[in-house]
Amino acid sequence: MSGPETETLLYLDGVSVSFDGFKALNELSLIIQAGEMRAIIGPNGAGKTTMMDVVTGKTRPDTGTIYFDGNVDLTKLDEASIAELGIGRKFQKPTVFQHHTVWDNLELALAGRRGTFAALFRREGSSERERIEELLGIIRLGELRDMEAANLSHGQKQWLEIGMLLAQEPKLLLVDEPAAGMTDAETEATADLLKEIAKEKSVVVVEHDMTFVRALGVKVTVLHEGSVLSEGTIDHVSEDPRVIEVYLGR
Amino acid sequence: MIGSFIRNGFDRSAFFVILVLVAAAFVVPALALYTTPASPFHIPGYAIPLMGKYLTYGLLALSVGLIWGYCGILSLGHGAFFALGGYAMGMYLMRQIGTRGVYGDPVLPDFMVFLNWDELPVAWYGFQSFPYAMLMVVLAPGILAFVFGWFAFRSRVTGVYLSIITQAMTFALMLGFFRNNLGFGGNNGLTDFKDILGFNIQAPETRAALFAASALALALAYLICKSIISSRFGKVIVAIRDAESRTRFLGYRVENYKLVVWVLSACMAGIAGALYVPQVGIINPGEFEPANSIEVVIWVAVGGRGLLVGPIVGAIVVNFAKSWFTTGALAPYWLFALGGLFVGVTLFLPKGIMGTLGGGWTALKQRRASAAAEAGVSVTDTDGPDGGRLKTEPAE
Amino acid sequence: MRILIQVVLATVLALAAISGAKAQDADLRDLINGLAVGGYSETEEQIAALAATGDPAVVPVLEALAEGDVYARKSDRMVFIAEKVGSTYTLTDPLTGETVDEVASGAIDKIKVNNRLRRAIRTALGALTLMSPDAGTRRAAAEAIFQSGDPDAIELIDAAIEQEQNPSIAKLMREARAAAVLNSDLSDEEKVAAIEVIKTRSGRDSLSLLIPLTEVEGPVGAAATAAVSAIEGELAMWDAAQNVWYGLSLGSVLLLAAIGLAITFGVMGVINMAHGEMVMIGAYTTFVVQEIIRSNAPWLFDSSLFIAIPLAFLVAGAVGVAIERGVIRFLYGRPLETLLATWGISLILQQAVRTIFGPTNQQVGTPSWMSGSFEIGLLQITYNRLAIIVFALIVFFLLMAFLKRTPFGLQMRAVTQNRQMASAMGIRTPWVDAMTFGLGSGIAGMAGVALSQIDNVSPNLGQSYIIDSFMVVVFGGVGNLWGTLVGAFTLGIANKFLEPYAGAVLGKILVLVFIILFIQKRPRGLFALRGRAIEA
Amino acid sequence: MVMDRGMVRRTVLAATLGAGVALGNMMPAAAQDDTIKVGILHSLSGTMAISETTLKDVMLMLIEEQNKKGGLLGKQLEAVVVDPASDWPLFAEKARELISQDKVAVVFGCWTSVSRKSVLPVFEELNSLLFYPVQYEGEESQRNIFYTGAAPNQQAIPAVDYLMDAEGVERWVLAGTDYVYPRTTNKILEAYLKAKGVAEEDIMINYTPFGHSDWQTIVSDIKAFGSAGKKTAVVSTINGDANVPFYKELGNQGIKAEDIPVVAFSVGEEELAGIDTGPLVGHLAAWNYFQSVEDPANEEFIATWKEFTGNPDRVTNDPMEAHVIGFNMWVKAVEKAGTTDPDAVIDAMIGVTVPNLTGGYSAMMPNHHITKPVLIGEIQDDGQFEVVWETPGLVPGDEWSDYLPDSKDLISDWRAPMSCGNFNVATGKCGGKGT
Repeated sequence: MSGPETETLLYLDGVSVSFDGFKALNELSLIIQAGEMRAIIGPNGAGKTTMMDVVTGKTRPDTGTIYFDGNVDLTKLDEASIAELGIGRKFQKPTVFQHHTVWDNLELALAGRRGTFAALFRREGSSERERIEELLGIIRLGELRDMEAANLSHGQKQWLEIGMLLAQEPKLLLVDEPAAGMTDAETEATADLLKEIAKEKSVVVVEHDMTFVRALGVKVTVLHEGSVLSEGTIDHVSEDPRVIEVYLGR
Repeated sequence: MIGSFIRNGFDRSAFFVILVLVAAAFVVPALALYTTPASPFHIPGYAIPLMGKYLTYGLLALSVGLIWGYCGILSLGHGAFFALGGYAMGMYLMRQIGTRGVYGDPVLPDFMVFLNWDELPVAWYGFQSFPYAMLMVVLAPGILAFVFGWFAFRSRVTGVYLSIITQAMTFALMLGFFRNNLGFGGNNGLTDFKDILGFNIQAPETRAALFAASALALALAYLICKSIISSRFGKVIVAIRDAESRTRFLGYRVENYKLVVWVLSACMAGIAGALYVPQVGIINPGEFEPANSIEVVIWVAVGGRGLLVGPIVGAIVVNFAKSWFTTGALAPYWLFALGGLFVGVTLFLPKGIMGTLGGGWTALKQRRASAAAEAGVSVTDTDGPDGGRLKTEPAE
Repeated sequence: MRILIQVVLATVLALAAISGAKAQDADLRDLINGLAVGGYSETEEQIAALAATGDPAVVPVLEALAEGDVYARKSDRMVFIAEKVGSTYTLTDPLTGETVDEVASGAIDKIKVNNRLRRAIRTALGALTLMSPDAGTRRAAAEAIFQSGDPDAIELIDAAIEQEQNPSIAKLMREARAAAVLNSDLSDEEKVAAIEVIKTRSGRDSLSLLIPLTEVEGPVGAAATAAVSAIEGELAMWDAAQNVWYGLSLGSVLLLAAIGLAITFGVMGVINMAHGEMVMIGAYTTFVVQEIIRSNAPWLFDSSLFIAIPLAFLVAGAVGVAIERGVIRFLYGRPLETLLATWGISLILQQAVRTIFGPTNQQVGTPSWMSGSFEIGLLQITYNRLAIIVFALIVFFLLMAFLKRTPFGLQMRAVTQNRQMASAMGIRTPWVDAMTFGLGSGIAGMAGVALSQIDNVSPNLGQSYIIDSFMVVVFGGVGNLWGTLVGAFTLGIANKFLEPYAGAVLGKILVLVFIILFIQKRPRGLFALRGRAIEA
Repeated sequence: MVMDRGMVRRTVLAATLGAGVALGNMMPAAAQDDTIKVGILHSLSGTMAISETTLKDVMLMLIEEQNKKGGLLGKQLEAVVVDPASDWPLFAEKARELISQDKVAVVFGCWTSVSRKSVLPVFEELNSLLFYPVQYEGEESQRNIFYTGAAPNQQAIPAVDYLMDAEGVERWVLAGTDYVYPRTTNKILEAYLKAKGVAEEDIMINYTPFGHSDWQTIVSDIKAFGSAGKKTAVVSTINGDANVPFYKELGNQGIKAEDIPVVAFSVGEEELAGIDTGPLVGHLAAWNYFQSVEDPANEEFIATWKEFTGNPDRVTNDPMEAHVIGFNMWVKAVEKAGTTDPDAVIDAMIGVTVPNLTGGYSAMMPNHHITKPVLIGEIQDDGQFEVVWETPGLVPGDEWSDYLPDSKDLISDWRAPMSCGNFNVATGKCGGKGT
């Protein structure tokens, strides 16, 4: 097997996962280039979330290889190590720390040492504060910095989670349905935010909302039954008869 | 570094709690020793070990409150750590008896003579030394907790499963300690202590000193817990409690954090056990009973688990009620009362006594704030659908 | 031969002429009255004398004596069989069976028997009843002689074997004869032949006959040694089977205790610490049912458990529904808090039972069909354990069928899988919750009926099963009934195989440690439901 | 006034601690002068409630009866009941409370050895009296404690003698729960049996945990052990709860008393009340009292008991008799001393003799143990025992067993001038085996 190319950031080859006989991923192969933004769509059960699980180390693939940033084998690492390598993940359901303030949420996500000893005795420095201020500006939550995350609206939580992702300073962001439950205006703003982020980082967006995907205007991969069904621009895939049959046509 | 760590946690509420405990450590013994029974401030001698016992239970409850309230680990086996600390202290006290046992053997405790043992088991070596025994008070529960936690957290055993295997752990230890062959006195445990550090364990002064030590230990433990939860470490463990996998995806090694706080909590429980034993005068395998560990959890729930002071208050209130209820005509109704308390607290006071009291004040404060907001002072952004909603109750 | 002649003579005489029998009766009456003279050893001599008459007429009085129903009238030292009727005793003549008197308890003295006398009576009855027309009695007689190995009985047995039609009883009689031969002073050849007979019988009681002979010099000792090692080899093989059986039996107890919990905890997610008390309530229901039957309808006693099973289900189920409606429904989604509340409930239920029924054990009787045992080869199977295994499996499979095949089962699974969806589809989720909890509790109640047969019926009954139940459910995998089944039997058998080597306590500790380690390997149990992306 | 959260916490904490301080003031303070208080320290909840609740009831009855007779020293007796809830440290706490706070003159209580061990230092420190009514392992004699239950020589050894002589037993299974009473009793018995010429391989010792409920393996082991051609018996020191499943298993596996008799030291009428005794007829128990003993004093006691409890089915048992004896002895000693002062009563106790319920007299000896008859009873199908043998005279309780190497030289005598609980006759000194 030849090694992945140098500009490739994420490389999945022949990845399969099954749960109790159900094949969630079936020989999935996928390549994300450095600096690329990719949208992934597919009907329920197509394997979108499982794909994120195997990349972030939550689920171990039964077979197949996953390389990140050259030759780091992700299948051998756990979530924390993968996160430290620079892969950030946003869940489908916004997952923020409910009982921490917006500020603390960002502070916890901030890149830096993660050891227990450091966490016990280190205090935040001025550069960290500046970075949090900056992030608060990006996700427009500056006014709510001292509010407990539990009290945020759904959209605000989505944003906060994206902010936390940014705070991690990852090379690759995996974003699961960022526009779910948002108003049109919020959806639009989210698309803009993601595009802004994609200027510096690679982003993989899983989404159902076609308007949103169209707004992103990036290469689209359609998953079906755990493998790639079609790939290309949004217009290309929406004309693919197989895609229409399994997904769009319904 | 340590200084800033402590300063971090030393806020006003911590100051008051510590003040009360430190004051109690000096005032209560003084009232017991230097006032006459006629004085209205007199504290009778028998009340001192009783209150000392409550404080050690408070320390045990604090250790459970730290991991349950702040890290979401519900241990149904913390009694095991408490008992191990107690046994370490008990073994020291047994060795101090010397020739004053009924058989007068200078080395072997009575129960060993009784069972015709010829020499001291290896596990008992060194316990004649107080520093060694105190080291074991912390190490025995600490090492058990480390080994147990190392496996359990690495394997990501969480929630109910973790609770059940902690229960299995303490149950297995109980069965083990009941065995006379293990060499820790079997069912009778260790008792009939005479001296501690050369002082008669029954003397009022010794009792007063033990009480003071319990109060100070509790104050110190409270301060350490308070500092931990105020540090970034504390924020991480709360984050683990609320969204474990999110924390992991942020790059935190959840198992290490859990392990640190778990071992620390076990050591605290061990110290509580060590202070408990000389004050009640006996340690036996009954302390390992799963029911005891569950009761500790209930003290925490009664007091309020989202706050550090909650478990302490819960332990004192429940045990005071127990002492009061199990005397006289009310004795047969104690279990009804205790059972009713558990049901009532979970149904009507899910935040416990302190959480509810504190919540009341927070709500009041927020109402004042909202009144201020209506008067024209913007306190929150009201963009989102519920972004500006003021919670009338604090989230857990 | 003397005894045989006497037996024949007595029978002939008894049949021939009543007047003739009268004279015999007078002698017998004296012998029977002699039972009341002196202490145990005098009574024992008198029993031997009665047996020596060979007269079947003495059988009733000996049987009554073994039961402790024989009394001496103080006024004239005449001995009667007495039965307590109300506050007085009805005296029956031991030979004629006629009721002769009714006296207060102060007017008679009981003829006390101890184990030694009971053994003597058993041997005497064995000799007297070898020719009984009833096959069961003959079998018991042969067994009694085998146990006593009384050499005086050899001639009697020889006569009985000749007449015996039933081959299995005849075999038993030959074995009894062999046992008697071994205790006699017959020739070595006879004894070696007898050893062969006993060797084929095998089993523990054969060993106890042969082991003392292994120290004898000569051919008898050699034959006995060979037979002993053959039997021991066979026993060792059966030991493994015995351990499996004990394990299955313990497993069935664990299964019964855990199966209700598999519903309330496994399916509903309620950490139900009051589960053990549901078992206890079932056991107390059995007790109450038996009390009512004892005082009102004693003939129903053998069916008492069948009456108790549905009642226990209903009573415990109703308590379960009340708990769910009163407490647990407010706590869904907070599993760890259900632990606290149900622990409180368990304390209240324990103390309530203690207040109502008292703190002491209550007596739950065993119906006659559940008493005793039978043997498969050398494996002894007791009826009550067998009944519990069968009952546990029936409950398990009925429950499976109920969940899979009935509309309620479907609704229940729907609610546990997706509450909102089920609710949206018109399922009354609160009703389903209450019924599910009631079902789990009711099954625990039925378990209580079975456990009342082997354990204490006391307020603490439930406490002793709660931890084991949780271990079984967690080990098997929460939410999976098959896991509970496999878990229960695995732990039961593991425990029983460890017990002979490690002892009961260490065995149990090892099993607990095994569970702790197993959970590390498979954090969600043996039959874990693996799901896609279960978010934390 | 605005209070912040911290202040609330502080207030509550202070209030709670204050409540603890106020503990003493909430309870009735000093003893009233017109009554004499009697403390009752028996578990009313938890695992031991099953045995101990009855003893609380019998004490209440005795106190009521005594008051009907005009009380003691012209005062009425007043019972103070506490519930130590089967929790051993709580026993010590409650004992302290009874003595210091309620100022009781005497305490009747405890069942398990560990509860006695737990309260022992308290009685010593506060110098009060405890009457302990349960058969126990011996190896103890304390100035403040009066042992009215049997010492091992008043139960175990006569039982073994009976089995040897009357039943011809040659092979012995010593089965017990793993705690100090069975361990000690079995050690004494082992030494005794060996002294009687029983070989090592004819003794099997087995220990099980508390509440052991699955007896299949052990019962079949007993059967196997009993099939060696020698008459075999089981000496059971199995405790409380574990007995019911043990006997049920014996019945089911068809072990009859005629073949392998079981003699138990912890199974009395109360325990049998939970078992169908049909299959158990002939198994034995050794006690110092049985309900079935025909004696006017016993019949009167049983009648009073049934009337007091309002339940004609309530049984009586050996520890109840021990309390009757202990209570009567205490009453007599107080009358003799003319005061309830502990030192005076402790001195007056020795030599006090009262009738027991089996037709004889029991006397308090200088070692604080009493003289008792030993009865062997066989289980009957009505749940009662029938006495099949009894010692010809009274057996004095021997606290330091003659069969244990470390205690055979020890004696105790609480009379002046010796006043020692562990006097070594070999060294002539008080204080154990010495060095």
